Amino acid sequence: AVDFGFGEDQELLRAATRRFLAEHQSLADTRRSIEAPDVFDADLWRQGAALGWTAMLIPTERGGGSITEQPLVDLVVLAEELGRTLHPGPFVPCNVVAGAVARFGTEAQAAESLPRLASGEATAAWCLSGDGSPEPSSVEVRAVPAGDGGWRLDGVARYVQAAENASVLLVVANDPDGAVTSFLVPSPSPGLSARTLSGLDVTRRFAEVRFEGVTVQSAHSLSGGQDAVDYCVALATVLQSAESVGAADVLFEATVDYLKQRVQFGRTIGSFQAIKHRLANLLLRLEAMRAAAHYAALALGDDLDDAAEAVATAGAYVDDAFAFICGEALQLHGGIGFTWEHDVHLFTRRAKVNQVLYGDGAWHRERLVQLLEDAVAIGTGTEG
Amino acid sequence: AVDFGFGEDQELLRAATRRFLAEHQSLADTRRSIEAPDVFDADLWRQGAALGWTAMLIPTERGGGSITEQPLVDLVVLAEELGRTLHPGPFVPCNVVAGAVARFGTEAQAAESLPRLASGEATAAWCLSGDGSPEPSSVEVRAVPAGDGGWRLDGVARYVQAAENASVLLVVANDPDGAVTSFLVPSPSPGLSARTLSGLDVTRRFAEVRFEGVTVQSAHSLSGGQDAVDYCVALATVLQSAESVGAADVLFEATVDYLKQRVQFGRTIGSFQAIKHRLANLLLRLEAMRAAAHYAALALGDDLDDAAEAVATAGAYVDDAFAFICGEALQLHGGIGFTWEHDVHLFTRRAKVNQVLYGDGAWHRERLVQLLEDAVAIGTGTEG
Amino acid sequence: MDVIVPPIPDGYDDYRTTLRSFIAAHKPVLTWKQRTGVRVPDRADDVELLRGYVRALDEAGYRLDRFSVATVRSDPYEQRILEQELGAAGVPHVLGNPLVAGALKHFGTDEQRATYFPAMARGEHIWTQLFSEPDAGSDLTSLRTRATRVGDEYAVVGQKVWSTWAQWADFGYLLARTEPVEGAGGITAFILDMHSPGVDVRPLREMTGTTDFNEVFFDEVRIPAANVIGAPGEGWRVAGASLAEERTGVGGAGGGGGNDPGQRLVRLAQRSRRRGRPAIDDGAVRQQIGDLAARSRIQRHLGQRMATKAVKGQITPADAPIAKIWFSELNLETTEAALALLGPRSMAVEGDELAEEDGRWQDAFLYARAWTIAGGSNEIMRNLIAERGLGLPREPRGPSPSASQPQS
Amino acid sequence: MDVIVPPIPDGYDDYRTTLRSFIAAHKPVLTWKQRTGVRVPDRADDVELLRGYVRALDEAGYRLDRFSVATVRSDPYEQRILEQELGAAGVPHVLGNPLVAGALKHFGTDEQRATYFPAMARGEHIWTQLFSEPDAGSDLTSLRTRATRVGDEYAVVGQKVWSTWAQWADFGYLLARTEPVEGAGGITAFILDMHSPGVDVRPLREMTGTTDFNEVFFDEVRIPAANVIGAPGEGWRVAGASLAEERTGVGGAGGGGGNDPGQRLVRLAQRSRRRGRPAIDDGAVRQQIGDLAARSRIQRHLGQRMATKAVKGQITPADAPIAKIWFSELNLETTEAALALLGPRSMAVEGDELAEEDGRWQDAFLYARAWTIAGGSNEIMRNLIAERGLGLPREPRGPSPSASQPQS
Repeated sequence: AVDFGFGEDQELLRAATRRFLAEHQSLADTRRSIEAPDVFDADLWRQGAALGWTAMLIPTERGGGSITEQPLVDLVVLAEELGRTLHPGPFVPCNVVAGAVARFGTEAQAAESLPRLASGEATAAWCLSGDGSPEPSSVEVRAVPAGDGGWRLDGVARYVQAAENASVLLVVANDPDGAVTSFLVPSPSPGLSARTLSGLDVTRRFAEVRFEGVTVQSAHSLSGGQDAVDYCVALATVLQSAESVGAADVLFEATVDYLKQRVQFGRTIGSFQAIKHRLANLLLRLEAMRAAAHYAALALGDDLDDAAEAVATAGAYVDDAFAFICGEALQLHGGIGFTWEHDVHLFTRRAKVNQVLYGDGAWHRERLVQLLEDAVAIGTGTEG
Repeated sequence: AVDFGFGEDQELLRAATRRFLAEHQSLADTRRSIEAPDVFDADLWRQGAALGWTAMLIPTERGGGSITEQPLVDLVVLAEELGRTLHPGPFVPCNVVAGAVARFGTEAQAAESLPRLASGEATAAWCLSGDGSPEPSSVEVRAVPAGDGGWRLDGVARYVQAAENASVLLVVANDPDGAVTSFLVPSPSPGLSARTLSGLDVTRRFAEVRFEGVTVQSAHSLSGGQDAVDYCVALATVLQSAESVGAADVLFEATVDYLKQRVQFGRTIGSFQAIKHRLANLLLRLEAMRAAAHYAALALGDDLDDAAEAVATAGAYVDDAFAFICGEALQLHGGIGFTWEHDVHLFTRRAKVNQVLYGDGAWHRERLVQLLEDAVAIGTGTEG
Repeated sequence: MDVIVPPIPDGYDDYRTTLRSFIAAHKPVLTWKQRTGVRVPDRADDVELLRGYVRALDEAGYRLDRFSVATVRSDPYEQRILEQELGAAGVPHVLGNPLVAGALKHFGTDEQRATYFPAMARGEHIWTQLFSEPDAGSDLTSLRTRATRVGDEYAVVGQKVWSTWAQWADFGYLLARTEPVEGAGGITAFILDMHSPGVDVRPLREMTGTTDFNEVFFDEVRIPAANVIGAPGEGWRVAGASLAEERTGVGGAGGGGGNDPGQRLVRLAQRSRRRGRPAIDDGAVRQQIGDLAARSRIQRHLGQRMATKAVKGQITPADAPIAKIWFSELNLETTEAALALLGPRSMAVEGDELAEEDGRWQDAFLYARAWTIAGGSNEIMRNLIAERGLGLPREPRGPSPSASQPQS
Repeated sequence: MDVIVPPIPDGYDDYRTTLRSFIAAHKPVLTWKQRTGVRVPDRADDVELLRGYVRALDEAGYRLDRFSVATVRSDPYEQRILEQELGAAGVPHVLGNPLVAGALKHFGTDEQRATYFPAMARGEHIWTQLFSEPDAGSDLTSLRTRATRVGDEYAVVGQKVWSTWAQWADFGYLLARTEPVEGAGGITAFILDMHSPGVDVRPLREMTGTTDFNEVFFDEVRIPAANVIGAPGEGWRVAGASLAEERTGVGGAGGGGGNDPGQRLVRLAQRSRRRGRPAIDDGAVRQQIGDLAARSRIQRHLGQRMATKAVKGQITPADAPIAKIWFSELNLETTEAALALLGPRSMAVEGDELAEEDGRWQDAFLYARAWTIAGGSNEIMRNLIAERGLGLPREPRGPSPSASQPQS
């Protein structure tokens, strides 16, 4: 039976999350936090964790637990809600690292890091590459075997969210044979440093993370090699897509409301047909974003045959559409939308960064074409 | 002094051409001709030639003569007017061949072919390549030296306009050393055959032309090699752009008129703001098409420093915009525009073919980027 | 969430094999060339061959549930195999526009169903839909065709457009105004015998060069009162259900199936060349295919979302228009991309040896505007989304519909 | 046709060399960081330094004709060199919004010109433009700011927005309603002393994070009747000329010059990487740059066309809006393309060592909406094209402007 909606429990989760955020971390709170030295509020993060923000991909015996049999779909509900307030917290990296450890980590690693992530006591950051792209050739951290069976990491990872607060970093590194491995590096560690960037998205902090002879034990490496990295990229793409859906949704609603109120030439702006048609176009994109993000979560979480295509589709479409909606929302707000005090630029900045994080639209479109080429080569239709 | 308009004499030429076409070769006449076995009317073509349709690029002493010192701008006036009636005649190939012979031909060639082209007694066709693209690697006619100092041509040229009526073909061929040469081949010639295609543009005829051991004398080759081909491509791009401007202009006018008349929901459709804004967007593109085409004619004709960029700009923009205007015109006409009896599909078909003839938009955009790369490499700004 | 369609279990191979042989044995060889979209045979002898084929299927018990009067549903796996094999056969197995089936199912009388369903399933009755009018576009509330009650009959005067199959149709599913009031009230749905005196069907040649739509004129055409579907004045509700189905249908067409547009474009780009190299090697081509393929996948997901909302009773007035716009614009862009990939080769069309797939892409490009214009133009769809979906103010109407002149 | 600007003849090298040294010697070192667009210093000391620089230029005889009262035009080649060198200096040489100069030239009195032109040229008077209002957008016919005649003075009440330089301005070029009639009649243009009591300038921080525009409030501000430009009620004509100039100006900005957008993007693509290779090798990148570069060239040609039409008196109401839309949308798309080329690097902005060109592209992207919204939003421009250019029916207004509430 085709059921492309959320279940009752998921709707309860959504309502609870929305209530919590309205009270403790509304969009207005996000705006206030951007002038603070750090956008991260450890207390609030722990409260959020208590509501399950980092628990879904973590097994029950490690302090986690999902709402339904589809933990990734549960997470999509959370991501949408957090997106609505442009939540500044490390939701995506914490879940990516938790998911990676749960799937590719050892028992010891899981025991060490997952309970602390689940409780919100610790947060994680994900050091993907030197230029922020998921392209394997972009990895700029080198792992060289150290004498004691451990590894020595040197190099740099850039555009790493929330690195300064993280207790654990998941670091993608190349070994001398060119093989790629993900390491769990505790922070602080000797030789490890992070510099927070002056960033376009003022609601989040990203860092340049340097590794200068950072030593890690062999026991700190994840299995899976490139597969583990690909899984992380897929997780990040799905979660960020859902976040963008939530953000686009709230901005769209606000724009429609504004245009229903705002009077010009003696009429509400929303009564002008050219404006109405543009709003219709935005709803079209928003619904498409939603359909793409939801299906990607379902397919990745349930390991469907077309999971890779589904993730690439979300990556190819969602964030570009989010940025388009932001541009139109700004234009339709007119002068007021151009001011610093209005929220539309906060959405715009978030969208511009989501567009380029974890593979931009072009990267995912290319990926989708590669998958299509594979299907054509082996003669796989979607018949039957 | 900057003067980007047409002169008085050119406006007189425009008016005279428009009058002639209204009387003898209106859009309605074009429509009638499409059901005929051949769209070409030799009598009318001679009358047009008497009005200068093929004369501008031909020297006075060869029976030609331009209206002003800027023959290519004169030709743009004609091309726009012919475009307005979707004229089925071989205007572009005749002028391309005339221009090429005038510039790269010998005295004997000029004496032989130009007077007949100028008078309209003969028409010409241009055999550019095997796949219709101006890419040098697309040339599929091979020229092999024959014993008598002449050449033997073998191969095929496709998407050749009006080949069946032409008395002379300008054929681009590769010799065994890989050098490219343009040959003037009389038609008929032994070994030469043309097959008329079932074509998307029903107002013109295009052919596949085969060369099977066609012999031409050495005296029939043009100088200039690839430069001559490039010049022909540039000429064709400019003339076709101007034709597209004229066609787009008349279609746009007809669409605006229709929408001012047509009533739906008790209002003229043209009173709906969403429609108004779309028409505004079309005017924007139409004006841009015009500006691009006019400047390209000026720059190519006067050999300005940026002639290549100007032609690439017209090629990159004009025909794609024409096709866009056709699509919108059709949509805005609604059901009536979808019928065979309505003219909008004739414009659509013309536009789709102009988009891909003589280098499509992508080809010209690529060309423009190459020119920009050259400019960057030698540090040429547009300063000063 | 769950979108998994259960795979066909073991034990159905025989059914499929037998069916396949049956189709192979009975499938007619048509003179008519089939093309993409809702296309209609242009020769009477082909229509007769098709009627024979459909009758043979029916007699052999190969019946699709949607044209069945039986309330017992057939084996769903057999139904799925039947849909697959009939679709793969490459000739139509539904003759005419079947939209009326939904109307009769929900609003018809038992007698109507008993009369028309079996004849439809047998290919005996071909139906056409008589909704759109030249001046109303797809604004059904401003229909002008009138049906005036005269004793036990109605007398119909007016004109319809965009009717597929009307030139071969036995019956028409007609909407006409029975009360001279504005708007949705006063519209009634009828079963019209197309052979009635006063019915004048004029096939329209479209820009594709083919004849798939008709204008239909009514000059005092008589319809028995018993041929009303539902109650008089209820036509708006009857049509609403059908139209929603049509929009979903339009939205669903072209996606999925054996002809995934992404794969089609990849294959086309592998066969085409750009600047002397395979077009598939060009980054711009790859990006465009990636974009269209992603949107084609999203079309499927929009359909899954809408189906789910329908089941849960959460359909909004924006849903069907969104699906319709999404499909029709993506379809148009896909054909435009294909023509661009073909380059100058796109100049050679159907019947020419140089034409790719005998000109299917060019025909599909020209036909694409049927989807963006017919069945409610995309401009009307955007109005519906804005006004009924988002609650924005309605466009003011002009003084009154009768003040304007009918035109076509 | 002729678009050739005659090259500067020999014999002007000395002029250029001397000027260049003069500029080098007098050009102030500012704390303020300059950015693309119409940007305004954020520090009073920088403004004073700029006033000194402009005064020094003026005293040395380096004067641009457009701020001159003299009717004799200077040597055109010197003027061109002056424009070039002042432009290349990298600091502003025109302080404030000079739009009023055109108004005074055509509509001002000799006395007004004698008073304001020299002071403007010397950097002594900084001007701001007070046209746009929060509820009127760029629909000047619905201005609400009122100037009521009281003896020899007018008393002004109201509010303006989008005013650049207002926070440093000595004088304002004000449009206000002197007759309480609707529409264009009854609007008057004024010279307003910005230091008058009741003028309240509130700088606005924009989404760029910088402060380039202001709101200006008037609470019973007195203006001498002698400060009317032209005649009372003629403000619409006065402004019309100025605005057409501004739209042309906006349309002209960003094109040509030493910073050809096509070349800029090529250089950026050469420095950026995509999938491990130079981005310039990517076909999709090349196509996008080719498209933007072509449209950037067309922007110049649209300008040439418009200039020619102006000379011939053939300007239509669509021309300036077309130029404005073309420029502002191309500018926005160009910045978006640049951010896409930068990829994740676009996340690092001004002040960060990873930022490309110290974040100029991100700032330009954020600022780009000033061009699509201010000076008549592109939506208003499309209305103008459709209604005044194409003669399509006007949008109906609401009941009356006074029925709606002012809001911002």
